[in-house]
Order: sequence, then C-alpha cells, then structure tokens
Amino acid sequence: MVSDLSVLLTDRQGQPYSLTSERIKHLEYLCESTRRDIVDTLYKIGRGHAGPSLSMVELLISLYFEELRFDPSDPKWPDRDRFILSKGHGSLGYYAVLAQRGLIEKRELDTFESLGSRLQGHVDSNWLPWVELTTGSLGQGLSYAVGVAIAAKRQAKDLRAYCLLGDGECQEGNVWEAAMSAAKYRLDNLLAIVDWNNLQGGVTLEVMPSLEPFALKWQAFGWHTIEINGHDLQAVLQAYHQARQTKEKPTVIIARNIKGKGVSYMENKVEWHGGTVTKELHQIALEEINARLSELSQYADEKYGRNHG
Amino acid sequence: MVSDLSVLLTDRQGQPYSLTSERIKHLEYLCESTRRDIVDTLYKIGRGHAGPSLSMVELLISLYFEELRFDPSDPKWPDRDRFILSKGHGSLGYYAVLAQRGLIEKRELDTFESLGSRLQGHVDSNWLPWVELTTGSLGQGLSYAVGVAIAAKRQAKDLRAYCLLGDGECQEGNVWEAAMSAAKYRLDNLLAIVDWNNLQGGVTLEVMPSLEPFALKWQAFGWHTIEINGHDLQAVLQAYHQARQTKEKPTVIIARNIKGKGVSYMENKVEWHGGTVTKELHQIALEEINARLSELSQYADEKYGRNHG
Amino acid sequence: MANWKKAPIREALGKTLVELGDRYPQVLVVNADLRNSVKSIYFMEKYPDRTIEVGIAEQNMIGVAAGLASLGFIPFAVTFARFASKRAADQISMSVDYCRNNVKIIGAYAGIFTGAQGVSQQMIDDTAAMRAMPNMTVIDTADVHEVRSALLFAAEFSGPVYIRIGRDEWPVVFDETYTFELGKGRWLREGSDVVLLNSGILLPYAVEAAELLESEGISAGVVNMPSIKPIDAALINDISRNVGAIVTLEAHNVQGGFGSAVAEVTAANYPVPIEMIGLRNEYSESAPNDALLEKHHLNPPWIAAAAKRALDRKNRLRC
Amino acid sequence: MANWKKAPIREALGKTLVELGDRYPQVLVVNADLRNSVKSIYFMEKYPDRTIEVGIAEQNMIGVAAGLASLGFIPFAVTFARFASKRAADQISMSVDYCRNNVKIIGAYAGIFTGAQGVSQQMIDDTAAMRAMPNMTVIDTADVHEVRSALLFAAEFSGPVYIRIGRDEWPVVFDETYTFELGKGRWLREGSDVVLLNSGILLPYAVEAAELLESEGISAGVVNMPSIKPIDAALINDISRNVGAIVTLEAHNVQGGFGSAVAEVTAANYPVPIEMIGLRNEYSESAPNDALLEKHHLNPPWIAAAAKRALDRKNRLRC
Ligand SMILES: Cc1ncc(C[n+]2csc(CCOP(=O)(O)OP(=O)(O)O)c2C)c(N)n1
Ligand SMILES: Cc1ncc(C[n+]2csc(CCOP(=O)(O)OP(=O)(O)O)c2C)c(N)n1
Ligand SMILES: [Mg+2]
Ligand SMILES: [Mg+2]
Repeated sequence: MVSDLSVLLTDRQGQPYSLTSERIKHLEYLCESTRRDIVDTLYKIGRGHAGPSLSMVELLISLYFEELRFDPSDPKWPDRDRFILSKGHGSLGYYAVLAQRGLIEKRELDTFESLGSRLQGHVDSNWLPWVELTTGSLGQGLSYAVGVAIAAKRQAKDLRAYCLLGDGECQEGNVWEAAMSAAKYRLDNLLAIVDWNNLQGGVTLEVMPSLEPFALKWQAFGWHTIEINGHDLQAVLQAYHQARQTKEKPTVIIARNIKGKGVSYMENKVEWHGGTVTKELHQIALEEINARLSELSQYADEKYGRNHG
Repeated sequence: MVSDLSVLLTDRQGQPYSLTSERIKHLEYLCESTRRDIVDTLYKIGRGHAGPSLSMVELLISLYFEELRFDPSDPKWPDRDRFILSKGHGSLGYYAVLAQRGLIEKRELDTFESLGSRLQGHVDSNWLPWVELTTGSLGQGLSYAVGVAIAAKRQAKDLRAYCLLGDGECQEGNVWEAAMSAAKYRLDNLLAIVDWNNLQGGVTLEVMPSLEPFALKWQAFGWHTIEINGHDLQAVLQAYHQARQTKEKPTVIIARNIKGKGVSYMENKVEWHGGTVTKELHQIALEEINARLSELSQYADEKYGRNHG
Repeated sequence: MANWKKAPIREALGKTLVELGDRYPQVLVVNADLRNSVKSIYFMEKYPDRTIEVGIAEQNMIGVAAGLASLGFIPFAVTFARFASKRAADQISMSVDYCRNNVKIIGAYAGIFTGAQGVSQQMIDDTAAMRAMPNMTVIDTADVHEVRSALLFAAEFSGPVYIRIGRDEWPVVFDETYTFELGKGRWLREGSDVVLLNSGILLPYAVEAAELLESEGISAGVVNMPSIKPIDAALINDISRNVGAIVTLEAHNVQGGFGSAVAEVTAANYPVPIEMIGLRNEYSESAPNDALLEKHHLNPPWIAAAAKRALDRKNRLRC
Repeated sequence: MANWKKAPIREALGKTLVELGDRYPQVLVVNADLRNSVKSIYFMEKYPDRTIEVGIAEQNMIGVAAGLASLGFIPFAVTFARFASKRAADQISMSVDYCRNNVKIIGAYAGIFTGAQGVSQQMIDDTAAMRAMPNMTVIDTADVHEVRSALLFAAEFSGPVYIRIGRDEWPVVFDETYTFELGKGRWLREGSDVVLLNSGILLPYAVEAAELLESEGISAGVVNMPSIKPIDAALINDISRNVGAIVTLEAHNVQGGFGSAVAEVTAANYPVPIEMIGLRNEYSESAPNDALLEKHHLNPPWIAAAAKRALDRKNRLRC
C-alpha cells in the first residue's frame, strides 16, 4: 500500500511538492542499486573505500536526485549548486551516485583507479568535471565551500554550497576555522552534512579523541544544527528543506549513519574502512542487496522520481 | 585597613594558605611595577607589543609569584611546572614579569630586540632558558602543553602545564585540535588561560569572526571552564586553585581583560597592539602608573608576599 | 657607493592592492588579521565589500580563497610569508596548486628584515617549499616598484602565484616604468668576469658589490631575476657560457631556494661555479637590519668576496 | 636483469617501530588515525601505553610530539608524508626544527607508489620543504632494510629527523647487515663514465639501468645516498672530479629535492653535468606502480637514456 506521507516541502526552485511514499521507495531503490555498483566495483577493481562509500549513499542520492540544482548536460554551468565531497576517500560511492544519476556511464566505474581514468582514487577535479574540488586530504572542503558561499552572496547568485564531511574529519582544526568564518558571514547558503558513522580510520574507537557533544560544538561555533538518521530518506530530504529555510546562519546536518550500511558484514566494522572483498564475500553482499532490490523493484521506474533533467 | 579576606586556598604544595588583602595588595604593587617596566622599555627601545603585554600582567604575576613551581636558580629543573606563553608577542610583558620575579635582571630589559639579546621579539627558547617554547606563530603553544601534560602523566610526575593564549589566537584551528586531544587524555594537569581582551591585531572588531559563545566552545570540546575578571588578582588566584582541584578534565580560565590595561590611552585601543610611545605619552603613562604605585607603596615589601625562592 | 633613495616596501604592497582594486573589479583581498602590518588596511578602507577577513586562521584563508576563485574572483590572500606559505602548506598544495585555482598568495615579511621581531615573523624557507610545487609561479621582489609590478602581473595572470615581499624602508632600485616579466631576468649592469644573479631584496647590495669589485678591477655583472619559477633558463645559460661564474643572492636559506634553482639550470646545461649568498642554513634573530646584514654576511663586502671565490674557481677550472 | 626479492615497505616500518619500542623505553609513537595504513598498529598492540592517538589532527600531532620530547621521550610522529610534512609545516618549522626538539617525523606513503590512491595520498615535494629547514635531518629510504636502519638511527640521534618511507611491496636491495650512516653515501657498483646517484625507492631501477648501460658498453656507477641532509659532499666531490657526470634519482619532484641538493654541492665545488630522474615538475595520478614508472619515465630504460645524456654533455664539455 502506497500512501501520501503528507509531507509538504519546497524544492530548490521554491516550488512546493509533496513527498509521497512512492517517491521515497523509488529513492530507496536507487540507493540499493548504487550499493550494488559500489560492491561490484570494489570486487572488480580489488581496491576502494567501501565502508565510507556505503555510509553516505542516502545522503548523496537525495542530493543528486532531489536537491541539487545543476545541468546534467553541462557540469560547469555557472549557476549550479556546488557540492564538495570533503571526505574524498568516499570516491567510489560518489562515482556510483553520479553513474546512477546518469552523469557518468556505469561502465566507467570499471576504470576506477586505473591509469588515465577520470575516476581517481580520491575525487579529483582535474580529471572529472563533476568534481568541484580535489579532496583526499581531509579537512579542506568546508573552507572551499565557505569561499563559494561568500562569492555567491557577493555576486547575488542564488546558488548554494553543499559540503559533505566525515565525522573523524572534524578532528581537523581547519574544519573549525571554516565553521567560525561561515557563522561570521552568516552563510545561509551553505550546508554542511556530516556523515556521522562513529568510525574513522583507526581500529578501535575508544582510543580516538571523542567528537561528542557534536551538535553542541557546531552550535557553539554559531551554526544551526539538525540531527537525523541519515539512512532515512524522508528525514534527509526534510533536513535539506529545513536547511534552506534557515536564514542568517549556516546549517549542519548531523547524519547518524552506519559505516558500511547495507552489507551486513561491513556494518559498523572499521575493518571495512578500506579493504577488498573475496568472491564469497562479494556474493553475500550481492544477495543482500539484490533481495532488497527485488522487494523495491516495483518502484524502479523513473516515473516515481522527479528531476530527471 | 587591611583585613583577612577569609579566602582559604591550597598552594601547589597542597598546603593551605589564606589569601589576605595585604598579599593581594602586594601583588597589585608588583603588577604596577611590572607595568612601569613595560612602558619604560617600550619607550627606550621604540618597539614592542604594549597592549598585549599590559593585558596579561595580573595573570602572569599571579603565576610567577604564587602558583608556578620552579627553581629560581635552575630554569631547567626537571620537575618544574611548564609555562608556555602561546601568545609569544606578549614578550615584553613576559620579560618584565621575569625581571620582577628576579629571574632575569631588570637592566636586561634594555637589550630587548637587539642583536644577540636573550630577549627576542617573540619569546624564544633558543635564547632564554626560562622560555619553554619559542612562540610567535600563534596557535601552537597549547599542543605543546598537551604533550607536556601527557608526558608528565606517563612519567607519574606531579608537574603541571600552563598555557596562556590570546583570544584572537583561538581562531586558529590548531587550538581546537589541541583542545580535543586534551579532553581525550583527561589532562587535569593542564591549565589553559585565555587572555580575553576582546581585541586582536585588526582595526575594528566587528569585522573579525566572533569567538562567542566562548565558554560554550570549550565546554563542547570537553573542558572545565572558569570565567573571571583577569585583572582581579583574587579571582585569578582562586581560579588557579579551582583548576588544580578539577579532576579528569582540563581547565580553561577565560580571563576577561582589557587590552592595554593600566595606561588610560591604551586601554581597549587596538592601535596599541603594537606601536611605540612618544616622550609625552610615556610621561602620561608613567604618571598614571606611579600614582598607583605610591598608593600601594606600603605593600612593596617582600614580607607581604611569599614564595620568594 | 650608490646613494639610494628609500621607500617602505609594505606601503607599496598596501597601495598596489588598492590600485588592483581600482583596476580589476574581480580582485578581492582575503585577510588573516594582519591588515595593519601588511597594509591591506588601505584596500579594506576603500573596498570593505571586497575584503574577506577570516581572522587568525590561515588554513581557512587559503581554502576560502580557492572557493572564491572558483566563482571568478581573483583573491589575494595576504599575510606574513611564514603563515602564507607554511601554515597552510597542504591547503596550498591541494586546493590551490594541484587544482590550479586562481589564488594569489602574498607572503609579506619574507626574509629576515621584518622589524626586529625574531624568527617567528621571518621566513627563510618559503621559496624552497613553494617552487617545488608543480603549478606554482614564484616571484621574489626587490623594491617598491618591483612589488607593484609583480602584483599587477599576478592579477592579470591566470593561475596560482606566490609573491615574496619584504617589509621595511628599503633602497629603491627601479622606477615607475619598471615592468615585471614572467620567466625573465634582466641585466642591470654588464660584466664579464662574474655575474651577481639576484632575486629579491638584496639587489641594492648586489649593485654595491659590483661597484666594489669594479674598483678592484673585476668586471661583475648584475642580473635581477624576480621570476624564480618559471626561471629564465635561457639567460642563465647565456651567463654560464659567456661569463662562467655566478653568485646568487636571496634573503632565504641557500639550500633549496633561488640559488638552488639556478644550480639546477646550470647542472642541466652548462655547469659553472656558483657561490650562494643568503642564510647559510641558519635562522636569524631579532635585530636591526644592518646588524643582520653583517651577521649573515649579506653585505657588499661579503658579496664581493663570494664573487672572487666564484671567479677563482672558474679560473682554476679553465686551466 | 636483477631478479629482486620483494618485501612490503610499510610492514618494515610497522615492525621496526616495535623493535624501537623494545630497545628504547623512551620511544613513543604518535598517531593521527593512520595506524592501519602505516602499520604503527603493531606498536600500539604491544605498547598501548606508549601510543598517543591525536585523531585526524596533524598540527596537534607535531605540537604534542614536541611537548613529549621536552620531557625526554623520543616521539615518532607517523603518518602519510603529505600530512607529516605539509599539514603541519609551520608547527614543524617553529616547534620542532627551530627549537631542535627531538621529534622524529615519519613520512610514510612518500613519493607516488602509494596504492593507486591518487595525488592526495602521494607526496612529491616534501624533501624540498624539509631540507630547507636549517636543523632538520632528512633521509629517504630505498628498501625494507634501509627503512629499518634509518629508523634505528633516528631513535639514537638527538634532534629533529624526517624520514621518507614508501608503502608497497618493493625490491629488496640490501640485507640485514645494512647500516644507515648519517651524511654518507655508498657505492653499490663502481663506474667510470657516469654515476647514478640515488636517494630513495628508485634504487633497484638505478641498478638495473646500470646493467643496461653496461650491456651497451657504458660504465655506470651506482651510489646510494639516503642522507639528503646532511649530504655527503665529499663523495659527490669525488664523483664530480673522477667521473664527471651524474644522474640523480628520487621519487620526488626534480625541483628542490635530492637532485637539487646534489646540484648545490657540485655548483659549490666541481660543476658537472647532472640529469635528474624524478617527477618532472608534474603531479602523478591513481594507477598501479608499473604504469606510473613508465608514465613518469622512472624506468631503467629512461634512466639509462638520462645517463647517456649526462655522459654526452660531459664529453662535449671535455673537448
Ligand atoms: C589530512 C588527512 N589525514 C589523514 C588522512 C587519512 N584518512 C583517510 S580516511 C580517514 C578516516 C576518515 O574518517 P571519517 O572522516 O570519519 O570518514 P569515514 O571514513 O568514516 O566516512 C583517514 C584518517 C587523510 N585522508 N587526510
Ligand atoms: C599564526 C599567526 N598568524 C598571525 C600572526 C600575527 N599576529 C600577531 S599578534 C596577532 C593578534 C593576536 O591577538 P590575540 O590573540 O587576541 O592576542 P592579544 O594581542 O590581544 O593579546 C596577530 C594576528 C601570528 N603571530 N601568528
Ligand atoms: Mg566516520
Ligand atoms: Mg586579544
């Protein structure tokens, strides 16, 4: 049974739209399809950051299918929203989302990390035009996004800057420098999204400096904060919407996520920060994902979505 | 009339002592005497950071006369408390306090910034053994203090690390990296003191990124916070005491100060971040300071103080 | 000896930033709480809406500048050379140099003549770090006119640029007509025994050293080479072939900087003896400029002595 | 061609850190969330109480290490070379190098052979930045034995040290008896026409290139010189005088790095032709090592070709 969720949002054009459960289901389908591409590529190439990629799928699918304003035929359209993947090691997930959205071809995923490929190990603006900034050295993306947002204001452009960070990444002082200046410039056209999966590179979490109380940190640095379950697509879309309504302040969405989400043996396992899958493990992952895909198959059709530029 | 303030504290040796008003007055005398040396040196040399130096006089006099454990005859005594002046441009004030405490000779102040002088423009551990760390590149001192505090714990040494920072300095991301790791290591042997004078290098404060809500920032980073008027010696000493009592957490004292404190035309004037005094201005400063000194002259005697190693 | 007029270098920086503002509407200035020292305050007073102030946060300064550049602005990130080059080195490498973002990084208070404030406000190893980055243009400046001209160049040029700039009152060698040229050195004085090859603020002392040498019967040329990267390999080759002995001058460590860049060119083409004037793998200290010139052997007599050593070696090689 | 055994370099790093822990109670390891990649995880497992973890915060890593050193510990700050050198460059300059604090900075994943992860995990300009600092000892390493020996040296040596270390399975050139010596290069193979002067991970290719050259009748020596700063000027002078043609090799930009350090020495003493093998002022990319070796002309045939160019120039100079 499909029913109207009665959630009325406005899109980036300011048009009201209602978030139906079909639409959510369609997005869920896209997420699972993206996950399949991630694990397939990981298996084929034998390298990649699976955990960090799976963690942010819902955040990115929502961005690229519902939120961001861009021209699918022109990655450099001057008035596009800017999306900066500050956690550049999530490249595999990002490429899979671009492929899902039709901005690159799916078969290009097979070139990941090979000589001359546009799909560099960490997202790279020198190679792939959809990438705004080469990242991979953590902690730099938000400053760039602040620069974009200030520039947009000075040029009276209606574009927005979106920056996705890792939680561990927020240990970098550069992030807090950026946060402070964003508040100062009242950048309500800037949205930071933290893929909070409570894991970073290290083996055990107890030995890492704790980031909690995380929301309080951002508040103390002058930001509006929204905390959500980042795998709940409705919550994600509502948060994007709320961020757009928030004036005079930058907003951060703290998305409480699961590293490795969607592949049981990877979930919440720091071992799957990097690492590769055997044939057997790949099969297990595929079975899990395919099961969900077939459950969702009736929502596969584009007609349930929108914004298919 | 001098009366017991009935404030019972314990010193660094764990001995109880009572903070009498004579004692406070004596410290006040020392502060004013230090201020005189600062403005005299500024006038003689024609260079120096007067505002930043005058701002922190009470904080430093209290530290060097009442709080820090050190051996006046051996700057490198291994078990000494470590004091790191992270705002290294406060060098003039720091040197004047060392001179007041008898750790360097007063006439050495006249060598400030001249070839081969131990009194470098920014405090310099390569030249002057009382300096733990060369600073002047803002934002680095707290990390070093964190290292000291961790090392002391691992060596089961009872020494404490003290770090004095500027408020503007806290815009440096390095400070927040250090703050996060200090909380993680539960460094109750670490005290950060922020000379909050609400001014930094720039001309007007409105254009700077605001640091407020400042206490909230430190709390969100896991610190115990104490806010005081940093020119009130009793408050300063009580805060040092309270910090020593605080367990399992690092403490930060936010000392609400006045940049250029004690010289009327310098107070709260960003112009006096650097800059030099004319003969006339020097006279005005001296008159103001001397007036206070003569009011306090009955407390000049060492007998009112203690800890004169 | 030359009788130099003097002019304060940081004033030239401050005024030229305003001139850039007048000429190019896309030019912005990004400050990190050093407007008073580096004199970008003038720009802020005239163009408050084109000034970005990040506070004492140089990493953010560079990242913000990169973001601003991406929308077509031409941001000048202006601070002390230490903080401009070292405090945000990774940000410069990734977000500016690798990505070729159009950010101009102005390292004021480069070298050691920075108002007797000591090591933390001096910078003697920035050229080494900046010129090792593949896409960076690196320029050192000698006087107020070269400062102005290099800044004008940077605004016109598309791509990352790092400019070293001094601070104090300093001899004026050039005049208003001076024009910086990318990748070009220029003869100030011909000479056939040895050439003094200068980049940056020691230029007047190179000229004085050449005069000294002349008085001793040695023909010393003086070439000024503000463009460290790209470097004028053709001119260096000419000098190597036709003169055969070089003294390099820079207010920088002699390891890794301009002198080293020259040595790379000679080694790759016509190897000749080089003596390097600069900080001899040592830090400086707080002291007046004259005292530092003497302490670090940057004075004309020391330069002349180096020239004689280079010449000696050339002569020995030739027999 | 030599038939190399291979061994994984980062394993050598991880294991040697444990060995250091066993030998020296003062040795600590300071991590910045890369224990798994750089294999300092082994140290942590054995010595959790001697491990400091600062998280992803390299500036703090360096400052904390300096503070730890001040109480007599010997902290090894271990992370990728990019973050070890560039992310905390000002902290290294002020709190470590200038103050001569006894901090050992380990730049793993130096160069370009870092697991196909692209530019942000590679580092091609760290040598330039690090060797320009007056007090820093700078070492590059070629194989697992040199990694081990350099780390042992660093623990014994008093003062700041920076060590470049690779990552992958790599040819083993030395054996257990190998001992790093500060400021010393070493002949691996005599040669009279030209010398291949190597620092770092390209060593096996230097050896192979010398074999190639031999087969063409050219006598090419191979010298390994892990100590970039201080550098073995005496040996370079010998080579310059007695051989007269040099090829330098490094997994680093050819501007400002080891080759440049060699050029400084030759220019200051016996100028000879030098060809430099390394990144030719370019960034690398994500790709398997073999592909990168070829792309950047770091392969034996390219090295041999460079040797012939150097030899040619030497011969032309001599007529
Ligand atoms: C400046 C910097 N330091 C260290 C690294 C190495 N590194 C890559 S991913 C990672 C962990 C990131 O954790 P988090 O930000 O939580 O992202 P997640 O993988 O959980 O999505 C680290 C330390 C880096 N890329 N950049
Ligand atoms: C990393 C760094 N950036 C910039 C400077 C230049 N600078 C010296 S003092 C100062 C202002 C410091 O303000 P604050 O920390 O509030 O100290 P105060 O002078 O008020 O005591 C600045 C920006 C510096 N010394 N270090
Ligand atoms: Mg995470
Ligand atoms: Mg202040």
